[in-house]
Amino acid sequence: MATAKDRAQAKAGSGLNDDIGEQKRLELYRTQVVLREAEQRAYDLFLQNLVKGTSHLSLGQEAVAAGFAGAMKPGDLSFCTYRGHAHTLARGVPVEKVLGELMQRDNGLMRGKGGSMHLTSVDHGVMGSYAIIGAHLPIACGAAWRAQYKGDKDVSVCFFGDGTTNIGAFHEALNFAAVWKLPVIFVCENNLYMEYTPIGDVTAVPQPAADRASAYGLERILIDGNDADVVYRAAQIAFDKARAGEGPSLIECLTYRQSGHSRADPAKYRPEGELDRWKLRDPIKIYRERLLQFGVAERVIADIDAQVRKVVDDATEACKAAPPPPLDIIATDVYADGGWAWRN
Amino acid sequence: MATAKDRAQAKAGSGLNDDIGEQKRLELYRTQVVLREAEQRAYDLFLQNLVKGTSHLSLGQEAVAAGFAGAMKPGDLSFCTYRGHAHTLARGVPVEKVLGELMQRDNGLMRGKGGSMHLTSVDHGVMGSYAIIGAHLPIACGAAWRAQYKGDKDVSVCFFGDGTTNIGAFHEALNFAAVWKLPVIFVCENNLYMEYTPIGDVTAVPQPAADRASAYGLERILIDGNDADVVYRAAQIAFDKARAGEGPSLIECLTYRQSGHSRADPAKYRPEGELDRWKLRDPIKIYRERLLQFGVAERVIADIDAQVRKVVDDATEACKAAPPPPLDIIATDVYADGGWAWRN
Amino acid sequence: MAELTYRDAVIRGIAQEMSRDPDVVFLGEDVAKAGGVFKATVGLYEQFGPLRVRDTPISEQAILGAAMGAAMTGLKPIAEIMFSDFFAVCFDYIANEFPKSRYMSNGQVKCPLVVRTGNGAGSRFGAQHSQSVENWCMMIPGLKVVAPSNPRDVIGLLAASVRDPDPVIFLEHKSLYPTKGEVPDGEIVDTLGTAKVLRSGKDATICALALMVPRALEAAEKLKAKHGIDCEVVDVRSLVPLDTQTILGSVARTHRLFTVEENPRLCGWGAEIVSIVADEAFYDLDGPPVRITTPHIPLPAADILEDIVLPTPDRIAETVRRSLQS
Amino acid sequence: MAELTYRDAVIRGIAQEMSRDPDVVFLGEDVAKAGGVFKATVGLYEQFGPLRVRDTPISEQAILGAAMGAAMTGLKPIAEIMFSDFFAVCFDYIANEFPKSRYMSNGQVKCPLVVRTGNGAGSRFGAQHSQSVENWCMMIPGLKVVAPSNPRDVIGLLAASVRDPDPVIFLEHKSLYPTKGEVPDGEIVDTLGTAKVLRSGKDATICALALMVPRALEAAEKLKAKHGIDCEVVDVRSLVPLDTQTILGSVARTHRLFTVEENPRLCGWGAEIVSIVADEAFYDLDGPPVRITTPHIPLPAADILEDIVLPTPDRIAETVRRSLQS
Ligand SMILES: Cc1ncc(C[n+]2csc(CCOP(=O)(O)OP(=O)(O)O)c2C)c(N)n1
Ligand SMILES: Cc1ncc(C[n+]2csc(CCOP(=O)(O)OP(=O)(O)O)c2C)c(N)n1
Ligand SMILES: [Mg+2]
Ligand SMILES: [Mg+2]
Repeated sequence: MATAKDRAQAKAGSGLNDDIGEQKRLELYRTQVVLREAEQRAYDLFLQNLVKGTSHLSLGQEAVAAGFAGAMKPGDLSFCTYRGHAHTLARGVPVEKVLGELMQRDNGLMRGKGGSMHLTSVDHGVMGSYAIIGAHLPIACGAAWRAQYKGDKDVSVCFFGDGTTNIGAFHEALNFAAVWKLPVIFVCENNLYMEYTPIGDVTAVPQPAADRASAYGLERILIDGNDADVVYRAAQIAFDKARAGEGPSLIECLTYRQSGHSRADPAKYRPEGELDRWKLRDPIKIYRERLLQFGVAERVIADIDAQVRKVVDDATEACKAAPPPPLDIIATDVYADGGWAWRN
Repeated sequence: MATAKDRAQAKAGSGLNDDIGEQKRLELYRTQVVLREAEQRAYDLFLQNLVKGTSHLSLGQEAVAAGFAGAMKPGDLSFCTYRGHAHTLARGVPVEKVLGELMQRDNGLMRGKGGSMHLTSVDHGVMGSYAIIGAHLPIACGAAWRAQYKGDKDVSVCFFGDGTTNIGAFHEALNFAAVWKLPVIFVCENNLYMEYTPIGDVTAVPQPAADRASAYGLERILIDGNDADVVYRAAQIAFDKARAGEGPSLIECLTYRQSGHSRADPAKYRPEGELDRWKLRDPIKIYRERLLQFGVAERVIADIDAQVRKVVDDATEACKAAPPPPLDIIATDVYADGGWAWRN
Repeated sequence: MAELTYRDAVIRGIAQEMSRDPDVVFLGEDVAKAGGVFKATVGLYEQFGPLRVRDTPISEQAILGAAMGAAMTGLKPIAEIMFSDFFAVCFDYIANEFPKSRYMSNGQVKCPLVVRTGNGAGSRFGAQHSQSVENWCMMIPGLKVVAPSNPRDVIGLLAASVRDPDPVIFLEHKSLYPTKGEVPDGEIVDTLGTAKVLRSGKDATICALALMVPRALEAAEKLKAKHGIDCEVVDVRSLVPLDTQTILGSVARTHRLFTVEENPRLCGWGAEIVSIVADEAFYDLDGPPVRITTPHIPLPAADILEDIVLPTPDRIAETVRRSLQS
Repeated sequence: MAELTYRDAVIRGIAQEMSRDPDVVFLGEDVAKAGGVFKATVGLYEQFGPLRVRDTPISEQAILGAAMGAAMTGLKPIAEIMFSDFFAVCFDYIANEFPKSRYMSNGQVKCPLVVRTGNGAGSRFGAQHSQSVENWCMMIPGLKVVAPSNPRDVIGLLAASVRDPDPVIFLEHKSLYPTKGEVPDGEIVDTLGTAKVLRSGKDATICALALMVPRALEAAEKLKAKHGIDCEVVDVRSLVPLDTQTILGSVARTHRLFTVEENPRLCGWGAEIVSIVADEAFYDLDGPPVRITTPHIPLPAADILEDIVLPTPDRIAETVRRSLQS
């Protein structure tokens, strides 16, 4: 568990501080609502048997995606996991494209070739969603290396879970990034669980990412991942550091996934009451209160909610109407020649 | 570089402390001389073109091998790297068997099938030498798991270099051992270099192992690896901890390889004077002085030196006289049936 | 005799061996308290307790490394790698450590362990969770490789694998987990390296593995019904050791060879069997040996796309017919 | 025209491409200041500086992952993995990431990079530093795989690999590093997917790769001199893309096929070529296609043992003779 000092650090930066400004706050709110509505819709569509394959929702973790995306500039790059809907949407990828991919339609982001676990939208800086634990941490280093080499100010951001901190690639990437002083930000979303196993059962330190920062000469950063303002501020500091050429950051965000690990998981392994306690700290609930505290009118909030709902409804209809992908695309994009030309 | 505190810690336990006793001290000395003489002989034989393939000497690092082997009990297990001659010999494997393997003779430890990088003597508790960086750390965990499961008091000891701390398997093994509280000791021999690259150029922290202990909830242990007494004492503490069921230790030993990385390496990448400075701290020189301080007669020391030289001379002759392995062994021990029965 | 799912057969197979031998231990991610992500290990934790059924961190190298260290010192570990695609993150153990330790040590080190894994396509999981990796393993000298196609074989071959003195890769097909089959009561122990002729025929031999076995059988029925072509279907079951005698014997009777693989096209086990037959039984063959495989592509996620890339009964039947009638 | 070693050809090939394109960058263990453990990158650090030639920690996953991230965002990285055996510790990038990113993203992500590595036996390094791993790569859809047999091809194929839009595995044979060959002056760029007929002959086709090419040529000379058997020798050069036309064309002329591989026996590229020929040119074949391989064993360290397990000119010649004369 987090120490008292951790809790103090995690809280710091929350509360009534108007450094963020109304426009950004409304954006952070809107993003979170988009993620929530789109993913809840994905779940409904799954129940209707319209989402095939697997899918991994981030319900309850929206503040992390919104806070980081809110701090990103256009050239910045996101590297996500199979639990990547939220991060993909947060960069502005249309809901229709994401739901289309989950529904395996021709209007999907990758026309059904990738599926829910591999959402990619290079145009939006979403450089892929990776389904092998840890794989994308070194890859994000490489993208950061390009920026460093070219003298660009682009930053690569790599999102992953608590469980990912125990795999070899995590270690190699963190050391590598620190030694090369790469402009990359490693964001650990500690949602307390791997698939079904509590992270504490299999990790030698209480905070799987933060307690390891020192092993890479990095500062220990542990924040409240359910408060988009806190996330946004922490992100800004890390982006500034990266753009100033001062190297990587490792940020552990304390959060909770309110859904099961994947679509099929009823999450029975949770202790009684845990989910309810975390729902009291639901990021959207927190943020709605925050807006009200800052004097945003209820009506403005309701308008955003309604707009978002309409976007998601329209996307749903578009996807339902979309055809499945044509069969001839199975042969394209294996190699750059467009086909699968492994022989003459 | 080591901090002042590190240096103090590293020194602690050295000096005139008679906790070790003359018999053990003579054993520690003798072991170091065996390693030194055998490896110097290996180098001479290489110059005579009698050692084929590659070989990696530990000249200058003898105190680590001697100190740990001195603290081991018969059931304890050693897991070594390609730089494994010293650790193999230190467990009592005959010099002839090791030189025979280097010379690819039928009297070699594995009859030429493994070679210098894979010395293995299960009868002596040497459970193999592994040539893929990091591979044996998880394997040592597994052997420790067996002991834990069986309620034995055997401890697994895994030796590796500074460069090995940056590979994924290091991280996975350390966390795993800590979480399962396994009776395993991880011994990092920091000899300042990977093959030719200084470890400091590619590592995010000054002490590649010690500065990472906290990432696995372990104590930071950094010792003088050139003083066999210091090593022996640190080893004893770690063995006691392991046998008491209190889990793994990670010990970083500061040392220096006086030879090149492998037989072909002239080690030109060393800064001027570095080797000379370390030779002043040569482990055998240190230990000879230590014996004298404790009142051991020069003649006793000279006798040991002479006995060891004779053992190595005899082994050399035996190896030179030994035939190469018979060709029919290529087919055995691929599978347990004795042959390579992958088909009927 | 009882009807059992392939999934439950895995549970029964592991339980049979753990009950028999206290040195059999089991480790993997989410395998203990949660019963495995495919529910193929439910109840083992409750039955055998936390010392023998252990949850691990997400550390595939540590899982396989620990299994090896335990095996070489006397335990008989079963390690689960959740999806066979993840072999790539622990491939050093599979390719360089397990299979070489006995040889390099001149027989001193033994590595009797089993790696169980969920293999194969059909779940719309996309390119990184759907692969058939049997050739990743078959190509490595020193490994044994097994892939059962039905519940009875799951138990029998798993028992044989656990009792085998060498490292065995045990490939469970994810799409077969819900399928059912008759399983006799009592202990079941099979023999590695034995293929099974599941259907006799005189016109052609079809070799298949795992999920492709029921498809090959279905294709054979279609060929018989529609075209009067009579195929012999061989369930290869064990890639290493490979029962070449059964395969060569069948080809000697039918004079034609087809292999049906879920592997991508290049360097699969089909190529190995074709090469053995073409070399050793060249004059038995009346026509070209033909491999039916997944095309040489990463697997697509969408159902409609995944369905057309895996060999289907229709594609198998059509390929055989065209080849025999040309 | 100059005589160059294979080792120096690697240096020249990398330098040629780095001089041409500032986006070509190079990383690996001990490659920069030390010039590489095989001395195959000496001088590059001095010529191109520390921003383009970079030493890494011992972190093969980070090396390949970083190469991929750089490639997908616009650089053209060359990554060195010191020994090809170490592919096993970074196999996820080779098997699951590089080759699938383009497909899974429906063409959005590109991964133009080269992994160079020291492959093959002959140095008495034992089972974990001597493997031929071309089939580890060939079996993965989405990769290209190249293995030059001489200095000129090293430069030409390396240039083609660096300029290729797909991930290319470039296998340098360790035992060829000291060998010499004539190399033209000026820029050299070859074409991937092209095999070369190095010797014409009418009696049999011998396909070989890398170190096996000079051995196959030597065997062909012996067969001619001693037995009047006239072999065509094909240097396969590129396993993916595979120049099946050249191979099928040769077999159409000679009617017999032999493959000479350093791979262990099962599922090698020889099996792939045999299977393609047996399927597509069955009626061209006058006798069984035969694979000559390393036996299916881990490699032994001792010189005398290593020497008898790799295919030698004598073993190749004897196998061909026996097969043709039986
Ligand atoms: C190498 C590898 N091992 C195991 C898995 C299976 N797996 C998928 S998600 C997951 C849990 C990941 O936990 P965490 O990193 O905390 O992320 P979260 O799912 O909680 O977002 C596991 C074990 C995988 N995809 N890749
Ligand atoms: C996975 C892997 N990568 C690279 C190598 C090549 N290699 C052999 S020894 C070595 C340096 C190891 O340095 P360190 O761990 O400090 O051990 P030392 O040699 O100094 O004892 C390297 C890079 C290897 N054997 N395995
Ligand atoms: Mg988690
Ligand atoms: Mg070192």
